[in-house]
Amino acid sequence: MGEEMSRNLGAGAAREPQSPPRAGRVGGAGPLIREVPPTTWFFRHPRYLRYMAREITCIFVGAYCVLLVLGLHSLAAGQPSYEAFLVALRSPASIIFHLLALAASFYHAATWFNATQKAMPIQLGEEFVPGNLISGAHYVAWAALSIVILFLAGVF
Amino acid sequence: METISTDVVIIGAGGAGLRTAIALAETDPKLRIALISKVYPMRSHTCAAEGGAAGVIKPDDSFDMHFDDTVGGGDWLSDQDCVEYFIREAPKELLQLEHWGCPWNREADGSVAVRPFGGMQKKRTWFAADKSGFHILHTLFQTSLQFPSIIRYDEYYALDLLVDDGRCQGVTAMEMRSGQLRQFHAKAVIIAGGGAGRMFPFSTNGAIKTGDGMAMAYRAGAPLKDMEFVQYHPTGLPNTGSLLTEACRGEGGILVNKNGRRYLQDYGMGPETPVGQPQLKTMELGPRDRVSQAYWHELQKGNTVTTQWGECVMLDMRHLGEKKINERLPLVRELAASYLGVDIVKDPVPIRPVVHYMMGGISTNTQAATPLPGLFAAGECACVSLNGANRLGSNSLVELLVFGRRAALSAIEHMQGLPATNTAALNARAEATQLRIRELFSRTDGTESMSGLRKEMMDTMEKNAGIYRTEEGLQEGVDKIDELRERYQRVILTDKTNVFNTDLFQMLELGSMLDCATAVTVGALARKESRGAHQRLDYPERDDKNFLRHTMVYHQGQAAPRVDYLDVVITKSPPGVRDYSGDHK
Amino acid sequence: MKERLVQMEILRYNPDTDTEAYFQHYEVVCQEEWVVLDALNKIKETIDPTLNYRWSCHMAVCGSCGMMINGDPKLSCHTFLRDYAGVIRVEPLAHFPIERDLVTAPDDFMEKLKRVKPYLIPKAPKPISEGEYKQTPAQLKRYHQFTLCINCMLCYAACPEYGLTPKFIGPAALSLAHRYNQDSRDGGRDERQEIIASKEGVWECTFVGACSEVCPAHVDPASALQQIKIASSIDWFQEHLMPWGKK
Amino acid sequence: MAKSNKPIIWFPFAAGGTVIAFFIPVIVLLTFMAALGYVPTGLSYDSMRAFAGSGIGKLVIFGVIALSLWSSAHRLRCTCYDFGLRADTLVANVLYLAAAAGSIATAVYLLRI
Ligand SMILES: Cc1cc2nc3c(=O)[nH]c(=O)nc-3n(C[C@H](O)[C@H](O)[C@H](O)COP(=O)(O)OP(=O)(O)OC[C@H]3O[C@@H](n4cnc5c(N)ncnc54)[C@H](O)[C@@H]3O)c2cc1C
Ligand code: SF4
Ligand code: F3S
Ligand code: FES
Repeated sequence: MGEEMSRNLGAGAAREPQSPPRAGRVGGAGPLIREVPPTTWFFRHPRYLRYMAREITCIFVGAYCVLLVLGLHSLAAGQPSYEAFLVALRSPASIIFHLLALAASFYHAATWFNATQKAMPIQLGEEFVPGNLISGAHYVAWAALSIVILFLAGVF
Repeated sequence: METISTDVVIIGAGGAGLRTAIALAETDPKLRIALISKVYPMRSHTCAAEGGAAGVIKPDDSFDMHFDDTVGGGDWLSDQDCVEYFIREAPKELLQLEHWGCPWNREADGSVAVRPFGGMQKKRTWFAADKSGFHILHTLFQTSLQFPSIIRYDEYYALDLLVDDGRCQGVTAMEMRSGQLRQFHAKAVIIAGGGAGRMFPFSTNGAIKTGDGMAMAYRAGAPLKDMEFVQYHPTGLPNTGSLLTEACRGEGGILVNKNGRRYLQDYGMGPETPVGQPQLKTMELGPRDRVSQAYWHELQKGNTVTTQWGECVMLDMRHLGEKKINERLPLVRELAASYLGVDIVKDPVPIRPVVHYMMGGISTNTQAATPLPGLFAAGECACVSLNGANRLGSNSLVELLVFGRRAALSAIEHMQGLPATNTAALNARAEATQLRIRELFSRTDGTESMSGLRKEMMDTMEKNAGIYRTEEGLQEGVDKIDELRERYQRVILTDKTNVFNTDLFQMLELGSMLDCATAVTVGALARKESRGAHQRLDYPERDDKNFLRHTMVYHQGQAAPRVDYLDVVITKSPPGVRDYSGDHK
Repeated sequence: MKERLVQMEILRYNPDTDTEAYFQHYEVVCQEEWVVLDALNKIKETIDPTLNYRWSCHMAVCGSCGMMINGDPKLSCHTFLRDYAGVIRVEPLAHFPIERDLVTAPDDFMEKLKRVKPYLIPKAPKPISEGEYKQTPAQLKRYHQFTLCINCMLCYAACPEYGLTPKFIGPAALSLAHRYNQDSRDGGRDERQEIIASKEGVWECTFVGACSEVCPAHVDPASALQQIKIASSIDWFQEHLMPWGKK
Repeated sequence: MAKSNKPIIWFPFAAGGTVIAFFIPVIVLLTFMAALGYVPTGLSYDSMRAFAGSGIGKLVIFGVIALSLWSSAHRLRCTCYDFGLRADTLVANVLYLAAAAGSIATAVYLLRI
């Protein structure tokens, strides 16, 4: 079976039978609780892997924020230190980290925008605005904002 | 055996049982109410009802019209005092549901919307898309959760009524998860066990509709009334029997044969109405018995379409358009698509008549009381004589509510000043049940297979007690069911363990169905006329002189049942002609 | 009609006789258009009467026949054999105690359902004689989706957070609370918030979204739960930071 | 059962999630360009200094970093639980403190500019 199983001999407060009160059983061992394997459950179905992938983006985003704080520290310390920071960015490790952070942040953005239609449905008159329109609007705003920032940063 | 003492026991937690429980709890909060059901309440088959529930609410409608439709639709076999009470209570009950949160469809101004239904001359069917029964059941169930005095015994299988001193005082039931027997002692018992359509092979009924409640009352001495009236619904899926609601036709769907002809006009329901403009009480909006019978004639004429699922006619809804279909008939679209692979927006869907509803049941009066003191019944298992020989679509869901509540009030009245219970006598009765079950477990000479027996019963019912019936066929049916009942004593129970033993429950259900099947065939054989859903090829006319009466079948132990009759109550509408020709005003 | 030999592997457990659950292998001839439930019925009728499972309506509306089919929570009456090849593995719904074979004990769900007060608590009670509460089609539509729950518990079997933290009230019960909160006739939101905005309520949800993926009735519990979180957050800030805003 | 105070944590988490979605990808893109050797003019010492020196710049930088840190910390906390780490209170304390420390550092550096 490969899966942990344990018997429930009247334990498990949250799953105690409720009303009506039940008398003892006629022998036998009672219901079987198949425990969820706490560390490997997400291998059970691809949808859980997708979920875990989404959650794990936070590690890279978090780490990237730390990098930003470090950058800010160097900026506050004056030009030489800031220049050194920029140079340090060029290390291979940094490049690889950037690639991962880029992927993670895009994945996060996509899942986040897709979720907006669930979290904030909009009803106009009788009908609900189609969910894809809500998410789509977010994507458009995102693209516009990104272009503006790139422009302000002098990329174009 | 553990004894649970309570004030009222309700057997069945479908629409009828839940309505009863709420009425009891509301009327007298101090009552202890035991609600027993062999399935969790929301699994009860009321959830499958699609079309809606009839009640006069719109200004162009009137109680008199609802009365006339019901009495005429029932081919004058309805008790008119009962109909009178029913039509007046109906709108109140539906409004009550609205106040409890039922999501009825609405008009633009926020008032409740109504739709047309077969056999009704006005639009008066309240609906919640095509999941009306589902919403009614869940609204009732959820509402019932706020009453602490309703103690539910979910997944308890009720077995036998406890009768002592000429009164019903309780019931035995088995807790399905432990296999333990319990006895419930109460001052009043209300049966709301639902229908028995599973006697037949093609049925819109769920697996749980095995007539347990009817059989239980019957065995305890209460008569079953008008059991020969079995409603076929004209539009079921040919493979699973799943229902495509009458609202398909109410919204404008049409029925055509293999030549593309709208054949209903050939059977007194014409003249043909324009496609997409359904006209009340005409053509596709004729009553169910007539529409189902027309199928049978088409079948005889060779006008049906041969499909991989057998002979069918076609239900065409394409002209309704995708928007209307999605809004009003989403479930129908889903059912046809998944079980038949037909998209009703693009193609007509093959259908055939399937057994749908039992007009008959435990005999009750307008107070929902059976002739056995202390025993009340409501819902499909009861025959209060509202539906007569043919139920009009959308009257049944309201019947659950009106007579569910009525049963509660009657039970409370009955409980006043009762003599004390003779516990020892009840215990002795309960022992008998225990012995019966023990015998099943210890039986060693079993030779009959349960599924084999069940299949024979279904085939017999279909063949000998179907849409059209004859003397020889029915006699054969009566004999065959007799034989099956005898062989039932030798069925083998394969599974002899305690926990959730569905082998055992199916066996008990088969016993109930055989009891009901006896009443159906015996009643049908004795009724030498054609009326509503009971059509005899050898007696094609209605015979008001001899049969304007209810059939009452009494259990006689192992002997053949006794058939008796009870006069129909006529208050203001003498028997007339059922006219669905579109000529009426 | 095309027939096909279907192989099934079904988890068996009988507390009266077994100490462990085990898989039993069955081979049964089925029609191509059948659903998994039809195959189970045929097994019970012709091969093994001791196999146990729940079902009733065979039309995906009663909610009794939920089980894990190849690891996915499904209604067996609405899972088509044509969509499966090879051995079909059938197990009882995950995260619920197994009573026997494919029958699980739903007590926990039933208790939670009751706890969230899933009934109308009228904003302005009025007698029946005054007629219906007015509700426009738009107001109906606002909550209608969340009325469609058939209580099949597939979402509980799919939600890993429920599996890991059994105290979690869970997707269906919370969605039903939301259904009443969104109903224009209802005034019970404050009462329900005490339960659903609690720690065991909506806050255990990490928006896995599996509930909505498996829901056969298209209730979209994930959506309901995220809406509840936003509304509950707004409540909290109104109560704590803007005491003049609320109460 | 009482209402939970979770909104204090969850609301900034949700706000942070939105901020991350809208801002972080493009910011990563910018520093990635720098990492590849092409430093956009906006990332030069002078422009950055000017930007971080302005009131609005300080606010934007602080907002983005603090909210993103918070959001990531909270998500990581849940992820740890999902991975089977059951010492939730400890994990939460460590992560939220780390996020808070990062935010304070950000504020301090910004004030120094
Ligand atoms: C597919 C379909 C569509 C329909 N559509 C409509 C419609 O549109 N309009 C309309 O008016 N009517 C309709 N009907 C008819 C109507 O739905 C039923 O007549 C009605 O729901 C029956 O309700 P009930 O409460 O009597 O029984 P059910 O809802 O069937 O409930 C029976 C209850 O009894 C319990 N029970 C049975 N036996 C036992 C036992 N031995 N021990 C313990 N408990 C037991 C069951 O557990 C269950 O809780 C439809 C019926 C079907 C099948
Ligand atoms: S929300 Fe969906 S999956 Fe969950 S119980 Fe309700 S119908 Fe089933
Ligand atoms: S799967 Fe579970 S975590 Fe939330 S979104 Fe659904 S309840
Ligand atoms: S049998 Fe009713 S949902 Fe499957």
